[in-house]
Amino acid sequence: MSDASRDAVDREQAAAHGLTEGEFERIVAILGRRPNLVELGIFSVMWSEHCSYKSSRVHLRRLPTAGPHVLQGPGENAGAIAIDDELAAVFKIESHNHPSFIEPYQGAATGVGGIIRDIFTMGARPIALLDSLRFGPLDEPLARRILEGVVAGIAGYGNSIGVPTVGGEVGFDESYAGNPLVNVFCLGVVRRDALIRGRAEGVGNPVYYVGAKTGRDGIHGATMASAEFDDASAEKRPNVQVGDPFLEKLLLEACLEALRADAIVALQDMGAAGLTCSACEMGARGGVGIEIDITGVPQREAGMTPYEIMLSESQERMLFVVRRGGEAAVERIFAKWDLDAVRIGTVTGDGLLRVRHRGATVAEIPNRPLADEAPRYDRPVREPDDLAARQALDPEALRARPAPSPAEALLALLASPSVASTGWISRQYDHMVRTNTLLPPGQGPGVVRVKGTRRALAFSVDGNGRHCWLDPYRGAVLAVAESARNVACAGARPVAATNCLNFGNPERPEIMWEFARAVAGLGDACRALEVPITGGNVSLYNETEGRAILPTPVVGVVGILDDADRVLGGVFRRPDAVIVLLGAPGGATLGGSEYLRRIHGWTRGTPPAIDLAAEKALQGLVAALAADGRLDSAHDCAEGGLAVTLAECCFASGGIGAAITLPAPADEDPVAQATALFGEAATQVVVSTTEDDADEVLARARAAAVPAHVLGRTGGSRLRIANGGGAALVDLPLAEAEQAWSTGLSHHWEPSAA
Amino acid sequence: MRARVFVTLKPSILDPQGKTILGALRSLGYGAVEDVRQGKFFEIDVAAGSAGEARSLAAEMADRLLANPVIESYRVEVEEPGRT
Amino acid sequence: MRARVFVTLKPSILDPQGKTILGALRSLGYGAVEDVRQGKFFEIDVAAGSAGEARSLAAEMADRLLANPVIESYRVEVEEPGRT
Amino acid sequence: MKIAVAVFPGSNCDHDAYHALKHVVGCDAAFVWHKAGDLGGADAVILPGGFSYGDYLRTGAIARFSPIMARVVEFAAAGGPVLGICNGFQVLLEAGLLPGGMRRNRGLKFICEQVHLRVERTGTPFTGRARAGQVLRMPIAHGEGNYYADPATLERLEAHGRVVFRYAAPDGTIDERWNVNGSTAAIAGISNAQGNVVGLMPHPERACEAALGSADGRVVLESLVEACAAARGGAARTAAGGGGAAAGEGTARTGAA
Ligand SMILES: Nc1ncnc2c1ncn2[C@@H]1O[C@H](COP(=O)(O)OP(=O)(O)O)[C@@H](O)[C@H]1O
Ligand SMILES: [Mg+2]
Repeated sequence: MSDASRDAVDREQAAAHGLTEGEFERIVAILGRRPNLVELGIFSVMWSEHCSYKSSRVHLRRLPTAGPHVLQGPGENAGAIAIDDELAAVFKIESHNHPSFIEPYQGAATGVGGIIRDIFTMGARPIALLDSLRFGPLDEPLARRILEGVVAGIAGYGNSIGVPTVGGEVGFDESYAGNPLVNVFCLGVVRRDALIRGRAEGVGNPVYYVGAKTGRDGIHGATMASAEFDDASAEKRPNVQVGDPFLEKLLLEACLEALRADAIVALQDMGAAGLTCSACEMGARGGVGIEIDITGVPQREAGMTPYEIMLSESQERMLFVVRRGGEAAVERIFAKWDLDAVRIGTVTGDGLLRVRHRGATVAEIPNRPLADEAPRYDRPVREPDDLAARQALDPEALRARPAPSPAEALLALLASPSVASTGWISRQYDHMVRTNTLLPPGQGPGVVRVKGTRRALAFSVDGNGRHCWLDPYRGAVLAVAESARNVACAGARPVAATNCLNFGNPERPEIMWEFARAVAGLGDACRALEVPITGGNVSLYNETEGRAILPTPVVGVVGILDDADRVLGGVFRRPDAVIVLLGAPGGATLGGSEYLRRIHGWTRGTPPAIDLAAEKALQGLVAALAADGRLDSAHDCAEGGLAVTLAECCFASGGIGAAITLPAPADEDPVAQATALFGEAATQVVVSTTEDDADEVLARARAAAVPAHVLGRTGGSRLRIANGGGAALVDLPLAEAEQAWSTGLSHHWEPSAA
Repeated sequence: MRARVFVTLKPSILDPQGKTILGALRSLGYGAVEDVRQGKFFEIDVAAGSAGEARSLAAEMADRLLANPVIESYRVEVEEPGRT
Repeated sequence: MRARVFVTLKPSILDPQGKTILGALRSLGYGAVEDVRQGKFFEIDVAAGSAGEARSLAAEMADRLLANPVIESYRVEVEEPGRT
Repeated sequence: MKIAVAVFPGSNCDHDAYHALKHVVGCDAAFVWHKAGDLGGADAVILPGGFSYGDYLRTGAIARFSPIMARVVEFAAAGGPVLGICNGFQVLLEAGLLPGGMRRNRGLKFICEQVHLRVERTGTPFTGRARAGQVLRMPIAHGEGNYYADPATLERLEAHGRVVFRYAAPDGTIDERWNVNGSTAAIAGISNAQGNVVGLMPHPERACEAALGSADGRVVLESLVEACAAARGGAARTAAGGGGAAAGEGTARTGAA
């Protein structure tokens, strides 16, 4: 009998660790005895929602994960797709919502550090980041402080480690005031034959601890009070981790160098649940055991207990399984980079995670059940009672309200922080380091070339919580469509996706319903658009004082451009170009629109309907036209509708204006006018093309059965939008519109600029 | 009157800067150095009727702006005029 | 023994951090604040036989590494064990 | 001909400089590790951008003690061309190879954007192919590029034409509005007295290909290649070049390890 069976805990301690009665019984059954405190801690973190996906797994199973480009689907540190015969792109998105509320700078910074580690643990060099952010309205000082801290944190970490942040998105709603969302996407590149997985193999292979020292960071608050600990550890500790981008930069270089030396069998970063999670998951994936002696774990603080060492979430650490004989190479490489690399264990054949400390066995748990037999809950779902009320949008009620003129409404929308220029944010991000960035932030999706090839990769993160709150299924479909459409607008073929599911408390049936519906929509859209999901992240319990955030699935689609020189931006490039609307001109609705929110303070109606076959045809057409060099620019129509899209096509163009006529017939009704100008529709793209190419563009659209409509021409220094009868609804100096747009966000910090 | 607010990371919080500086000092040959932590301070010239008033003003500013209570702690000193 | 090295920008050099903080404090309503300068300090635990030795070691480290004499000046304090 | 790109822990524009030299400008480039004992026979040295030692303490403060810096100091003293870009510039300041120091940007934020520079001096190995007054478009990406020189130093720099680049309007006008980070006299780059050591905050290596937004930075790297070729041509001159006093700001600091 091992020493681990001593000092068994009871049900009360299990409950204090957040484990249910049923879960505790399951642990007892797996072990054949009651766990000790260290084991209880290990089970509690491995079976936490965060690590085990116990509420979401039954739904995630329905996502499509296979496709011709997919090299690695969900289940590893990140997904991977083929770029060509030689290279792979590795990417994933992760959330760091709760830590970013507690300490915006460090929360966001460590989030960036975590997702970058997920990419290089696959052997890939991280080459780009995107961020998807949500905050409360900026008239609240707290929201401004959180945004400022989060942006500085992303910049602080990303800039320092030398991975460019090439794009992203930001949105605002009251529901995020006490629970901001910080989702970060990272993409890396690796030779396909050098892709590595976190699968421990080879009995007798040594296990190494590398990177930063372990401190008492992030050890779960509830368990800290336990009488087992000395006074020093029981003292109330801030549950905040501080990132060290410098150390991670060294870790990144050392890991890639050790991988090139072929000294490593498997590696995994120590993220949530730290050493516990990395050891257990690597063992479970490989069907082997891992024995570690944590006495030798480099420690930052004195007197750490085995419980604390196993559960610490200190950043910038990794666990390696080293190829026998490769020890010297690993140690030499880590010494070169001035990093700790300490042998702490061995791969064993018994399938157990065995933890030893100062000569005693302090935990002994079968890996497989610990990792894979976590409870799964098919939690009850219930459609919210007020769903019909949410979706009701009475045009009469709207007509009865005072409304600004179309020009005033356009200026107000352009100045809305959700629409306005994010230059104040992206200027703080080094978006050029590594010299691959082909589109500056704000001009479309992120696009980076792949050095050594003719290709480039385009990627975009998108999500609209308002749409999902009104209809989670359709909202998720729209998010996938928008993200893929953005990628297509740069001239890329969308090939795969990742996702981050930000929701409230899954134990509430209405929230679980939102989640289930959103995942169903995600799956259907990804299938139809042929962008399989290669991984992602789930963030639940996003609530403050019982009030959940808007359900916010964020989708990141990745696409491939065969010819990097053919990359397309969203901004007009010359005067006298022909402006064409591709996609069905009808279908725009004010339901769930930015217009309703900004002008009337309403989140109501149903978001735009979408036909996924038409969407696929549109995306294929845009990418093909771009590849043939037939387009000057392509811009997806999203928040703010056609009028805002047109304005955005003019901004940053060096002052090229436009004059267009709306496709809708003339209508004096203000609601109809607002719908034509600001209504939002899926499946629309505004392109510009030269006079010479315009006929070809229209002919190709006809052949692809994509509706195409010539809107007008670029040129002049005004923005003029006429109705079907030719009367101007909007006629503004471009400079005035651009001023509203460029200061809409920044004036919250730089009042003088407004 | 001049108040000084000294801000440091709370003891258990990782101090990457201090750690890196420690490494640099060691490699410059200062083997006797055991630990380094970095902090910041603010010298605030404030019109106050008394040292006590200056102190409480400085503490309030530290609470509200100068220190991040989640990870930092602070200490206030007041330099009384004529005493330096 | 613990030495503290306080580093500030030289008085003649405009301190962008101090200036920004001054602006922020004023806009928080602290009109009584006349000037703010920000500096940094290092707490150095050093094995030294005497306070004098600790002081001169710290000063040397400041000269060589911790302060940049082109733009900064520094001051050293030693905390004698048993006296705190 | 070979150009060395130094790699400090935390350098992150080292690959960018290497790429621009090797694959765009087409000259031989080699990385030199910060612990290396020599420069590998290079004809010129680039100290690249990044966050050496995390920029903890002060930008460039720790890197300047790297063993390779002792070799760079000797190389510079012998008249060898040394270019410090961004963090590399900061290292040169800390090492005393160039005068002055860096403060946080005015506004305290990191700034990454394209700026315009006016070429103020053409005689250096890095501006030989530029025209005086030429305006170059290049990105900056830094949080601490607010250059400071005291009045006496500034006077010396101006009097001897050692200001190499200034932040300017697209038409070359110098005025405070275009002084993006608040630098003394809108200085973006300077040289030592001999002109063989130049540091600048903007990134010429990121501006070598039109697809990246500008190819204006090529003039800097191509000037360097030309200068190295010329130096090889007249090899005899090299030893005489610096007169052995290149560190001579009087501020070169003690004890490069
Ligand atoms: N929404 C999702 N869709 C698909 N796969 C997911 C999703 N959420 C998580 N996964 C997958 O589950 C695995 C575990 O993810 P996670 O716990 O976030 O990893 P980490 O240890 O990096 O935090 C990963 O392979 C991830 O891609
Ligand atoms: Mg991971």
